[in-house]
Amino acid sequence: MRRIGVFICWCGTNIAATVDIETVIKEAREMPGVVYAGDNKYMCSETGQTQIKGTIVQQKLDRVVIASCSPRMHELTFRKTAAAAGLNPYLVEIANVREHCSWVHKDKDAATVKAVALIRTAVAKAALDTGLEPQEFVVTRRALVIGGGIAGIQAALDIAEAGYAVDLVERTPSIGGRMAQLDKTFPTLDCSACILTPKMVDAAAHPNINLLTYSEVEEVEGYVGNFEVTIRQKARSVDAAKCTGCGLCFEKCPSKVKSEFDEGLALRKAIYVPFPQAVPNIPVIDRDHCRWFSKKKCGVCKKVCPASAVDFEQSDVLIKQKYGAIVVATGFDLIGFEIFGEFGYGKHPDIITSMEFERLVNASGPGGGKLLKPSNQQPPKNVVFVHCVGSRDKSRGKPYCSKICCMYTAKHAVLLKEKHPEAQAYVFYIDVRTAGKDFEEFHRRAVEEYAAVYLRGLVGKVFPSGDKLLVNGVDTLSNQAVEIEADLVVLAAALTPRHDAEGLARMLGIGSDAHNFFVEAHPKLRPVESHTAGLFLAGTCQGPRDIPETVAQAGAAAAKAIALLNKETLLSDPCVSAVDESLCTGCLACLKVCPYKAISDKPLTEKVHGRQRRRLVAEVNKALCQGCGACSAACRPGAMNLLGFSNEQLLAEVDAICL
Amino acid sequence: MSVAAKTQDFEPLIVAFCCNWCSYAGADLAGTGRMSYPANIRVIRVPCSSRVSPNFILRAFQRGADGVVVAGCHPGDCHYVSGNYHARRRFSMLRRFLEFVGIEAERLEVHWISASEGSRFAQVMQDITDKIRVLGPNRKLRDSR
Amino acid sequence: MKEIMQKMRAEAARVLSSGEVDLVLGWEKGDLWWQSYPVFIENEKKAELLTWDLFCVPNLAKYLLEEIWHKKRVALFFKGCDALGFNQLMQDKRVDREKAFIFAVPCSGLVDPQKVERAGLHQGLLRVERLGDELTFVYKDREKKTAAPWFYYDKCLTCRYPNPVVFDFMLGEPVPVNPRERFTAVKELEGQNVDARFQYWQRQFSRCIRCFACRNVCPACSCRECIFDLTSPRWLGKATELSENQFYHITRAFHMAGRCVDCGECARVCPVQIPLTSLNRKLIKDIDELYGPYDAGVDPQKVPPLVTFNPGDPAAFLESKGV
Amino acid sequence: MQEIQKARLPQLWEYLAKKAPLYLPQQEDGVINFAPWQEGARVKLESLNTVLPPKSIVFPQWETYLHFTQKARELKLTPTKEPEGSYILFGVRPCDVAGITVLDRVFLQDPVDVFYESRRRCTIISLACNEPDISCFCSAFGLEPGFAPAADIMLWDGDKFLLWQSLTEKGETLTHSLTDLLEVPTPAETESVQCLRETAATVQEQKWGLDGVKERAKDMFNAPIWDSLYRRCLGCGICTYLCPTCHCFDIGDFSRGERGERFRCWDSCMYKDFTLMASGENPRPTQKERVRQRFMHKLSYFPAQHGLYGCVGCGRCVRKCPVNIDITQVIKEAGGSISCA
Repeated sequence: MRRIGVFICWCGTNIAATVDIETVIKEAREMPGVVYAGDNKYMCSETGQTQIKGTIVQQKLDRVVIASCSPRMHELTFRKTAAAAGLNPYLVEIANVREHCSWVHKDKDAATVKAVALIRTAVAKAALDTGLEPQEFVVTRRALVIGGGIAGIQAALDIAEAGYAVDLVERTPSIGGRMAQLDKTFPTLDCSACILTPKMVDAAAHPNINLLTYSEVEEVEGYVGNFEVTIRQKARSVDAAKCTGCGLCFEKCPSKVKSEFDEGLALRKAIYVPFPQAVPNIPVIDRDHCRWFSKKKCGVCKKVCPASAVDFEQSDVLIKQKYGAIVVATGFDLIGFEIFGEFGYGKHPDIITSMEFERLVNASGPGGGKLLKPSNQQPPKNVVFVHCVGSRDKSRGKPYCSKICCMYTAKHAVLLKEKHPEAQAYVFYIDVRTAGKDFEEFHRRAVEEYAAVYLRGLVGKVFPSGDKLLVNGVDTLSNQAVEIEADLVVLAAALTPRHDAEGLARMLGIGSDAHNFFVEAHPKLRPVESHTAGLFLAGTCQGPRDIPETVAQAGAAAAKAIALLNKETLLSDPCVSAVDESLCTGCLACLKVCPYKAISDKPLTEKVHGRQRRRLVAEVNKALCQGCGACSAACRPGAMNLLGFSNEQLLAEVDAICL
Repeated sequence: MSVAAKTQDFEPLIVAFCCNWCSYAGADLAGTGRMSYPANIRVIRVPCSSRVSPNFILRAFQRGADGVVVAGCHPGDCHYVSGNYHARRRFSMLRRFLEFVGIEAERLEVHWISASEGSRFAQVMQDITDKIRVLGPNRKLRDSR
Repeated sequence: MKEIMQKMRAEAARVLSSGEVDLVLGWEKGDLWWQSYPVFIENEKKAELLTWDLFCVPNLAKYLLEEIWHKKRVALFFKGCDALGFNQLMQDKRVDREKAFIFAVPCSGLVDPQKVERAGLHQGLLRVERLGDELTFVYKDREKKTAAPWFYYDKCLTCRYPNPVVFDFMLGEPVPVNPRERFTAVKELEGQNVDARFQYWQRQFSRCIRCFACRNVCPACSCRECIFDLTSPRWLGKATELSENQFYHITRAFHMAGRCVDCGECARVCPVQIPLTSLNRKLIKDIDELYGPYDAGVDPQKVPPLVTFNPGDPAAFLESKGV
Repeated sequence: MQEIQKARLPQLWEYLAKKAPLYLPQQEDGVINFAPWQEGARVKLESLNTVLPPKSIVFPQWETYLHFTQKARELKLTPTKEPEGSYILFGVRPCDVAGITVLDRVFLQDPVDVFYESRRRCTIISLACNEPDISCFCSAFGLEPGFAPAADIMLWDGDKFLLWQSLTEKGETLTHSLTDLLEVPTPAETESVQCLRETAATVQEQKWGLDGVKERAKDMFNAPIWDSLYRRCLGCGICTYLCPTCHCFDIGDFSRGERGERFRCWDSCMYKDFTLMASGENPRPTQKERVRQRFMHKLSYFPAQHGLYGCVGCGRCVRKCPVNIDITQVIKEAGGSISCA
C-alpha cells in the first residue's frame, strides 16, 4: 500500500473562497493509499514547502499530491521541494484546483465536488508514479548557424567570441543576406553596407568561424547537445584555395543572367560574385546558365584564369558534422505578387518593389544609385509608394503587419528627395506605425522636411498611360478619389518566411505558425528558443523585424547557445518513452509516428523452448525522445509506454475522474 | 441556459484530454481570466493529443463519461511538430467509427485550442456541456456494473 | 483443381527432396466433406497428403510466426487473400520474405459449408467438386449440380485480389477478377439512424463469447502479447458484459484500421456470426474516403495510413450528421 | 405417454413462460441459441444443436457473486443473492442433457457450488434427435440420440406432434398441470416414433465403438499425435466455450473506486494465460500441452475421476473449429473405431 500525502493549497482566497477546503481534506483522507491530507494558506510559500518537507519525513510519504494552481506554474517548485525532503521529484503530482476549478466555477458545491474529483485523479495517478532519473550526456561544443545574413553573422560572431567553434552555413555564394542589398538604414540613414561589410569580414577572419557558403543543410538528426547535421556544399566550380579574386573570369564570361542580388534589375555573368564586397570573394559558376555546362562549349573563364582555379569537375561535397546547438536565421522573402493584379507589378518596368527601390538608390546598384526609371533611365518626378501590399490583408495576403514598411518607405521618400530634389513622393497608407527609438521623428522629417505627401487610403488600381502610370486611390481623410500621374510606383510588399521554410522546420523538428514563421518556445519569456531544445531562432525567420531587433535577437540566441555549449554534460528529461521488450512485436509503428527519429530497431536474441531466437524490438533514444507519447498511442500491445504519462496512469486517471 | 426541462437534473460528466502545451495552457488561461464554464468538465493532462489512445476514450465512456473532448494544438502548431496531425487522422476515424456502431458522434469532440485561446476553451466547454445535456446520459457504452 | 493438386504434391516433394526447404505448409483433407485443414509436411513422402479443393480456406501465412524462425526455409501455398495477409505480416516485420518459398494458387472462390447446410444439401454429402462455374455435390447414390457462386463465401464474392500479389512460383493460371461491391452492408448501416445502428450492433456484440477466434485467425493480429490478454493494465475485463464486448470489438477493429487486408477470415471463424467484416470495411471505406484509396497487404513497403499524415488532411471530426 | 400437437406449442410456451422463465432455441441474426421465450419469439426446435450449449444457462459465461466496498483500510464483503432456479429449459438435445450431467459431477459434489446448485433446480425438457448430423457421435459415449435419461421430460418428434413423457417427479408435476394441452397418442403414433428412435440409435452406433478408449487414452500422454495436431491450432476458445461439458472458470474483479464486485467467468485451457503463473512460469508452455490437456481431460482424466467421459459427442467443436481439429480423430488414435458413412 502506498503512503500518499495530499497537500491542499488555499492560495489565499483564490481556491478557498470557492472550494470547501474542509470537505476536500475529509474526502482526501478516504482516498486509497492516502495517509495524510493537510492544507496551507500558500503551499508554495516557505511555510507551505516546510510543511510538505516535514510531512514527507514524519509520515514516511512515498508519493505527494499537491492540490493547487496549474502544474505549468509550480510543478517544478514542488518537485524541488519533494527532492529536498529526499523524495524522487517525479513522485509528485499536481491537482489543478485553481485554474481548472476555483477560478472558473462559481458554485461552491460544484467546485468542491470537482476539486475532490481532480484530487482523486491525481492520487490515482500518483499511486502509479515511478521515481525517474534524468540521464546525463556529453555536449558537442560546436555550434551551427543556418543563414548568413546579419542575424546569422552576429550570432556566429558572438558564439565564436565566447570561444566555441561555429559553422556558418549560407546558401548563396556570399554571406551578407538582405542587409547587404539595402542602401541606407532608418532612422539614422547610415550606409547599410558600411556597417555590414566589416562584420562580414570579421566573420570570415574569425579563427572560430568556418564559413560554408553556397551550402545548404540537408539532414538534421540527433538532439540537443548532439545534433548530427549533413550539409551539402555545392560545387562552386572554382577552387577556393587557388582563386585570388582577380575577377578576370567574370569579366570575360559571355553568359549574362539577371542578378539575384540586384533583384533582376541588372545582369551578372554565369561565373560571378554576387556583389563586389562579397565574402568570400570567390566566384561561383551558375551551372544552369554556363555555356560549358549546358553545351560543353566556351570554357573562357578557365582559359583566362591566371591561377587555374576554375574547375569544371568539382562536385558537391557532403559534410557531416556534430553540433551542440543550432541557431536558425534564414531570413525572409517578399510575398508573391501574382494575387495583386491591380498594382500591375510585372506589367510595367516602373512598378517596382521596395527591395528593387533599394537597389536603384544604392550607389553599388544598377545605374550607380542615380535612381532612374527602369523603363527609360529618366529621373522620376512623381513617385507613389504603396504601404501594406499583402500585409494586413486577411483575404488575399497576410493578416499580420510587416512592421518595417512604414519606416523604410519614409526612408525612401527622404532618399528620393535627396537624389532628385524636384521629385515628389506620395505615400498611400493604412496607418503609419512608428514605434521605435527616433522613428516618429524620422517619419515627421519625411513629411515636414522632405514634403512627402501621405494619403490615408488604399490604391485601387495602377495602369500605364503613355509613359506615365496612373494611380487611382482614395484619400479616406478627405473622402475623395485621388488620381496621380506617377513616374514610379513602389510597392511595400509583405515579408514572408523563405519559401522553403516549412521544409526546414520539418527537418529541424521545430514548429512554425500558419504563415510558416518559426515559432518561439514562449512569446514572452523564451522568445529566441524554439520548442526543441538546442535550437534557437534569430531574425526575420521568426517574424518581421528591423535590423537592431534582429541583431539583438541574434545576440540573445547566441547567448542561449553559449550557455548550452558551456556545459560539459546535460541532463535529459526522464519523461520519455520506454519499451517493454517482452511485449514489443517489432512492428515499428512507433518509429513511423515519432517526430524526432528517436526510435530505432534493435535485434534481440532470446531462448524459446530451448532454441535461440532473434527478433527485432523497438529502441528509444532517451536523449532524442521529447516525451510526446505518439508512439505509446500507436503501439497496439502497449509495449511502448511514456514514463510519467503511462498507459497504467492514464487509465487510472480516467477511472478516477469518472467516479 | 436553454436546456430542456426533462434534462434539467442531468449533470453530464465530460472528460477533456488536453495537451500540455496548447489546450491545457488554454484552460489555464481561461482560469486566469476567470472565464467560467460548467463544472461538468474535467481535464486530464496529456503531453500531446497524439498521446491519447482511443482506448482511453472508450474507457471513459465505459466508466460513465457522457462526453469526451480531445483538445490539442492547432494544426501546424504542435509542440511536438506533428502529433496533432496523427491525432487528427486517429480521431477523424474513431468518431466516424463510433457513430457507425451507434454512438452519437457528438459525444466525442476534438478541438484545436491554443494556449492563447482561454475564452475559446471556455466557450467550447460550455457548448459541449449544453450539447450533452440535450443528448442525455451515455447509456450505450457505459458498463452496467 | 485436381491438376493443381497434383502440381502441389509434385512441387512439395521437389522442394523438400532438393533440400530447398525443410517444411511445406499446405492443406490436408479430413474425414468429413468440409474438412480441409492446414498440414505441416517435413518429409517428401508425405507430400501426397496435400489437397486442393473447395474448402482449403485457412490462411497458412500466420503459421510462419511459429514455424519459420527455426527453419531454413518454409514453402507454402497462397490463395489471393492469403498473400495479402502475408504482406501484412511483412509490413509488421513479422516474417522474413527470404525464408518463405511461396507457391501462388489463383482462386476463384471457396465453398461456405454453412450455405450448403442452409440449402439442406449437407445430409449424406460425401464431397463437392467444381467444373468451370458449376458445383457437383456428390452423395452415396446421387449427384446434384448447381451454379458455384451460390455457395461461395461472401468474402470470395467480393474478393478483389484472387491472384496472389506475392509469390515465387505460380501454380495454374491467373483467374479473372470480378468482385461484387463490398461496401453494400456498410452503406446500408450508414443509412440507418444512430439508434437503429446501436441496436443492431448491440445484438451482435452481446452474442460475443470472447473466444478470440477472430483475433487469432487474423494475419494482421500478430502481437506477441495481445492488449486484450494483458493483466496490467487490464484494458479488457474478462466478463462478457456488453460494454466490455463493445470495447473489445471497437478496439479490435480500430487496431485493424489501415491494416486489415479484408480477407474475411474473422467473420468466417466467428462461431456466433458477428458481421466483423462490416466493422473492418467501415474503416477501410473511411480511409479510402478521407486519405485516398489504400489496400493493405498489396505493397508492404507503403506506409499505412494511420501512422502517417498529410498536413492538408480533413478534420473529419468536425462533421456533424445530427443525432 | 402423452403428446402435444405442434400447432399448440405456442400455447404451451405461453403457459409455461407464465409459470417460470422459459428458455428455448431461438434464432437471431441467423444464430440459434437458448433464449428466454417471449411473444413472437423465433423458436427453432428443429435445429439440432444450438451454437452455445444450454450450459450457458445453468452455468452462465459470467456472474457476479460478491460485492465489496473498500474504504481507507477497511473492507466490506456482501455475497450476491443466489440466482433464481425455477426456470424451464425446453428442447434440449439428449447430448446437451448429458453435458449438464457432466457439469453436475463437477459443481454438485462437495464442496457444492451453491450458484450452480440453485440454477440446477430448473426443469429440463429434452427433445430426441431423429436424424443426427454427420458430425454427431453421442453414441460413442454410450448415449442415445433418442433418449436423455437425466431430463425431467422427454419429447420425441413425430412430425405433426411431439410425444411427451415425464421422467422425473418434477416432470410429472409439470405434466399434470398441462392436461388441457396434452393428448393421448395413438399406438401407431407411438410406434412410428419408437421406430425413428431406433433408426437414429442404430445409425449412430454403426459409426462408433469406444471400447477401451479410456484405458488407451491413459497412455496417450506421449503419443505422437500431439506433435502434429497442435501445430495448426489457433489457440482460440471456440471448442471450449461451445462445449457442453467444459466448465473451467476464472475469477476477476471489477471495481469503480471504492466499490467493486467479484465475478467468475468462463476460461479456456486453449488460452496461453490459462496456466500462466504470477511468476511468469507456464507449466503448459506451448499449444501442444494445451491441446493435449483438453483431449486428455475429456477422454482420460475426467473418466478416471468421475467415471464418465467428459465428452458427449455433440459435435460442436468438430463443426466450428476454424482449422478442423477433430476430436474423433483423436478418439481414433486412442483406439475408437469409426466407420465413415
